[in-house]
Amino acid sequence: MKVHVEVKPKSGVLDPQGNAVLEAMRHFGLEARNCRVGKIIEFEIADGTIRREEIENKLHEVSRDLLSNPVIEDYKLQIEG
Amino acid sequence: MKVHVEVKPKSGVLDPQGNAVLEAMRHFGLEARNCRVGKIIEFEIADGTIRREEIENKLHEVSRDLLSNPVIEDYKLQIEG
Amino acid sequence: MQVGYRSIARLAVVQFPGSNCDMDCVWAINSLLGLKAKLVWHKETKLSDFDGVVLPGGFSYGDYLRPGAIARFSPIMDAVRDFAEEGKPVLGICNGFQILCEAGLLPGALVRNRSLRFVCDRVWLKVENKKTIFTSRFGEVDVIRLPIAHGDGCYYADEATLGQLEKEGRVVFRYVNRDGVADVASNPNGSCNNIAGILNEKGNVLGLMPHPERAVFENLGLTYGRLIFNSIVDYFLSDEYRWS
Amino acid sequence: MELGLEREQKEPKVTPEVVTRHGLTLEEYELICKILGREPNFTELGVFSVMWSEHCSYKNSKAELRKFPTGGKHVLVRAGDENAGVVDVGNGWAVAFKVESHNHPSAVEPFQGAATGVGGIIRDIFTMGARPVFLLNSLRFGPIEGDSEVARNNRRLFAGVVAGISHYGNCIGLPTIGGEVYFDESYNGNPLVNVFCLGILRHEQIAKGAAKGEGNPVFYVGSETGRDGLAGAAFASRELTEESKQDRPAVQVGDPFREKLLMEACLELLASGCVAGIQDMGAAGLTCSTCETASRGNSGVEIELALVPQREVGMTPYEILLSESQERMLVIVHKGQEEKVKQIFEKWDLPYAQIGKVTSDGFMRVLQNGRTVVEIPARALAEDAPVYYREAAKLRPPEPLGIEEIPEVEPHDALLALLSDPSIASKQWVWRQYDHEIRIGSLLLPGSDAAVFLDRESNIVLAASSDCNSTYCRLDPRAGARIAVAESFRNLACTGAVPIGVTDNLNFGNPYKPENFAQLREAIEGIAEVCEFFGVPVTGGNVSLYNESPSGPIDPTPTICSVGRIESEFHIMPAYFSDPGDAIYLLGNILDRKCPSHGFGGSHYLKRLFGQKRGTPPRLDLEAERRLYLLLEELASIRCLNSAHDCSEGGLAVALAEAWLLMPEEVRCGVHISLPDIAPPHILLFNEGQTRVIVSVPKDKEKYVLFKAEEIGVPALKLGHLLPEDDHLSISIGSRIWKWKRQELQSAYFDTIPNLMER
Ligand SMILES: Nc1ncnc2c1ncn2[C@@H]1O[C@H](COP(=O)(O)OP(=O)(O)O)[C@@H](O)[C@H]1O
Ligand SMILES: [Mg+2]
Repeated sequence: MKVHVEVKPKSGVLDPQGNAVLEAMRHFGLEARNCRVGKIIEFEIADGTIRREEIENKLHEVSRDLLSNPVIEDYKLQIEG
Repeated sequence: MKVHVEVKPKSGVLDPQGNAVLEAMRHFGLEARNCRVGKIIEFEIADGTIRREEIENKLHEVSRDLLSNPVIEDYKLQIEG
Repeated sequence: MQVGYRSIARLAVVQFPGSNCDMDCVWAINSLLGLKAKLVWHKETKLSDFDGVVLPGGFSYGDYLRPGAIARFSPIMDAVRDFAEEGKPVLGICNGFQILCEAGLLPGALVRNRSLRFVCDRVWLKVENKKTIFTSRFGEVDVIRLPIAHGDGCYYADEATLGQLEKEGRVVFRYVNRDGVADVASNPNGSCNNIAGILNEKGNVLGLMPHPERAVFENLGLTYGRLIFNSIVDYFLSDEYRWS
Repeated sequence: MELGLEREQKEPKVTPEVVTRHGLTLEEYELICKILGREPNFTELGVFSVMWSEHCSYKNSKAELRKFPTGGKHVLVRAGDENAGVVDVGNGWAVAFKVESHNHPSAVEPFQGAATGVGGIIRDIFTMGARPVFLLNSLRFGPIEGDSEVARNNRRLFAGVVAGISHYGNCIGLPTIGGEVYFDESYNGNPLVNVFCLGILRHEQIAKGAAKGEGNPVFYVGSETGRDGLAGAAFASRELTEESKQDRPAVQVGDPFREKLLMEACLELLASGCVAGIQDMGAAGLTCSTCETASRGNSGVEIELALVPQREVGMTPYEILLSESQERMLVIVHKGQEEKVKQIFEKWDLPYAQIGKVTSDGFMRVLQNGRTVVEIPARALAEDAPVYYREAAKLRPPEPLGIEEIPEVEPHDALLALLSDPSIASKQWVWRQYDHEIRIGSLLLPGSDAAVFLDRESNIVLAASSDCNSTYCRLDPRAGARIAVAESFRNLACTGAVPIGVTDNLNFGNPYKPENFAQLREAIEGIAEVCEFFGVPVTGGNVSLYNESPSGPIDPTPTICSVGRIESEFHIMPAYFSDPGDAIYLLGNILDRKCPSHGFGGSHYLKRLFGQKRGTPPRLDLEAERRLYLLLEELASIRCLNSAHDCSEGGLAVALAEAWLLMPEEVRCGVHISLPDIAPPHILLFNEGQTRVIVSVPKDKEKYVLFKAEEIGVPALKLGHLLPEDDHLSISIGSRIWKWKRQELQSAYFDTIPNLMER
């Protein structure tokens, strides 16, 4: 089972990286806006050991408590297979 | 036009963050493997100023030269709208 | 002392937004005989007044995206490239090393420390090649100690590149223990082959993670950094440089 | 007068309930109405609520803070007059320094909370026109040992806070060269994060946070305003509860890169002579900076919100005015210099805007698209917050301990247990994450008694130390506070420095509880007394009240940061032994027979080994303390000592072990001392009697040291020697001898924190 977690700064929260990237893209002659930089975390889990539902709960827990910082970030969890 | 760039460490390149995540997930009772941590960069571009094709070229250029480092990373570019 | 028509060799210390060891480099270099450092703002486009260039440490552009990723597009970098091409000395320290790699002036890349933590310490290094314009003064000195301070100092390159660097003697500094042995315990960041500093093919561009400018003043307890800067002075005095 | 009634977004009505929710009392509301001569609108109410919060107005502590000695011939800017005090250090140079807390934000989001705390204090310093040169940090967390949920959370907070400080300080390029970290139950759920910054400037560079000169333009420079950190000042002035988690918007994200640019731009700007006044936007953001500059300048300020750079759309005046977005400054510019100013901002790629002008009518007036939304007399807002004289309970004096109440533990094990107490163990794990060598001036690396720094620009050598033993303060706040100041000065003296100023961070519980208020008052009086005694001014500080978690208030923690001057770099002494030929002496009494608890009240010995916080804190004799400083100063100036380390937590044995363990590898050797058999070993070794320093003396200087000690009146006792061909610490008392291998002490001292944190 493949897991894919996207973690992005909450809207309204300052994203200093995003600002810097916008600046830099200007060097390329690209005028962009609303740039946000987030993380993706991908990993695999061996199937069959625990029930699907249980795993999903665990994955949400991990995404919220470990992979993201709920105070300033949102996460999106995708499970394949 | 919404742009979405995923940047991930090349396979073979050590990813200490990925390893740390695996380690930490174990404390949550989750046995995972092959964890890789990458970045997503999202931004918007005002339409209409330049031709679509030209923009795409530019976006590839930016993704390759600025948003990722080809020595250690691969990128994936998605354009919406 | 005579360097070309000048009495003193002039080093440009490039100031990117977020550079923060720029003044340290200026203070350190200006305390030494035969060198004079001057700050150069990154929006400048010419380096013709200078004999050598230093890219100092710091967090250019906040290290956003990757260290050095944005700075490499600064206007001054074209001049730095030309400068390197002409065979003049370019020294990249810490963030400067990262910028040189990002700019393709040095091979490989610097990634997150394996510990995922910033590390500030004093480390032992082996001077692996003393026949460079940056290390000619080391003489009998094999193992030295310099300060490091970085979060992304893990040197990475593919096998082929590493092989080539090793074969061509372009690994100039290596993390070792105090007895000069490169082991895992003495590698502060997980660098491939314990690499701390490398040279370009031509031998005039050096990038290193440790901070020689922090080891110039006696009262800080370490002075090995002087040897690097003094080697550069020697190079400017050499026939090789004068007739080049 | 009609205020912004036709605005698109209708504001909530001001009801008694809304007033209370803003943390204002109904009496305070009445006072506001009196000041305005009418009822405030919602935005104005918000403005008053942040300015009259404890964090900005010090309404509960002001009357007490007046007890501090703040003057002196070296004080150029006094506490409270500006963003930070300024003290002369000679040759036309001066230093500006201050400490600031970010406790509540760090409890909610440790990384960003601590990071923005660092950002805030740095702005306070460069606002004064000073170039920041170094940082200290004083941290407290709940215990980090064990596998409980609580311990795990404490480790998470500890790791996050250290990472946050490291992130911000390293990126901006300031060395973090000292500090302290303690772990204690009372900080469970309410960690303390106090950060200190020192900057250096020429006398003529002192910048004022005053809006002067009618018609002078007012500039906004720095990050765009967002909804983050809304009303953080009010947040800091409340107790932390479960609901605090819902206060998450109060958390701000810092951008050290922006701050670095802002710092460079402001220093360049100040040097250009274009600036009439400057003020950072810290707590209470745009509100605070406008009304305070107007109030200090005896003028008014008028700004237009539509011109303020904004990160989000549709922000209300309330939100813009109360936002605590980081990395922003307000600059008042001499008329006619606008172009020069713009050029500097552009050079540094900073967002900026001219948002208003200085007026002469004394009002803070805020417009939105030309319509007045706020109109308040600036002075009343900034200065006329009510001052409260809170009720103080009568504190119960601590019960003295008898010597028979101090259980005996085998010294060998006791020393190991103490060295592996996370509060005593080496904090190397912490400072390795801080760049402590940048600006190439750290003449003593972290791990010494005080940080010692040479500023390369002015060639001035400074020392700084932060201290507070909160267990002492809990038992007796006055005694604890006195010791905090004395320990801090003693730490300075151990490096060869003479104190020139103090900044304090008063971390206490809710002042409305008479017991907490009594602690605050006692501590303030204790600090004042010692500073007065030594003629050292308090040049500023910070008050953080409401440090409580569901289980009660924290132990009172008046953190003292003192700054000292060292005449010459050749006078500097490290804490560690450095020459295998040296003799070891104790300056001060081996046992304080006059102290009812023999220096065991509140000791780490009782706390670590028996889980007890009781007894009377050690006695502090200020006259003896003064003599000790004099002796150290004298001996340092003629280089008679190779090291000096003060005895604090864990007493003589711990201080000795530290001085030995910290020896540089290349000179390592053994040490042997013998103590007079005048009390049981544990009493001799672990009492925390004050005014004691362990020094190492070159053989040929011993006579002179003894002569000087005698002359000045400091007891000096030869304890023993360093042993060249050895690698043990050994202590003998009478016929008994205890021996420790380097390895066992070393791993207790250096590995404890990494082992706890890296698993
Ligand atoms: N958070 C920290 N950051 C940097 N240095 C620290 C920190 N905590 C402790 N230190 C350093 O560790 C040493 C010992 O600190 P501490 O135990 O408080 O000593 P003392 O009791 O002598 O005041 C000091 O040099 C201090 O500056
Ligand atoms: Mg201390």
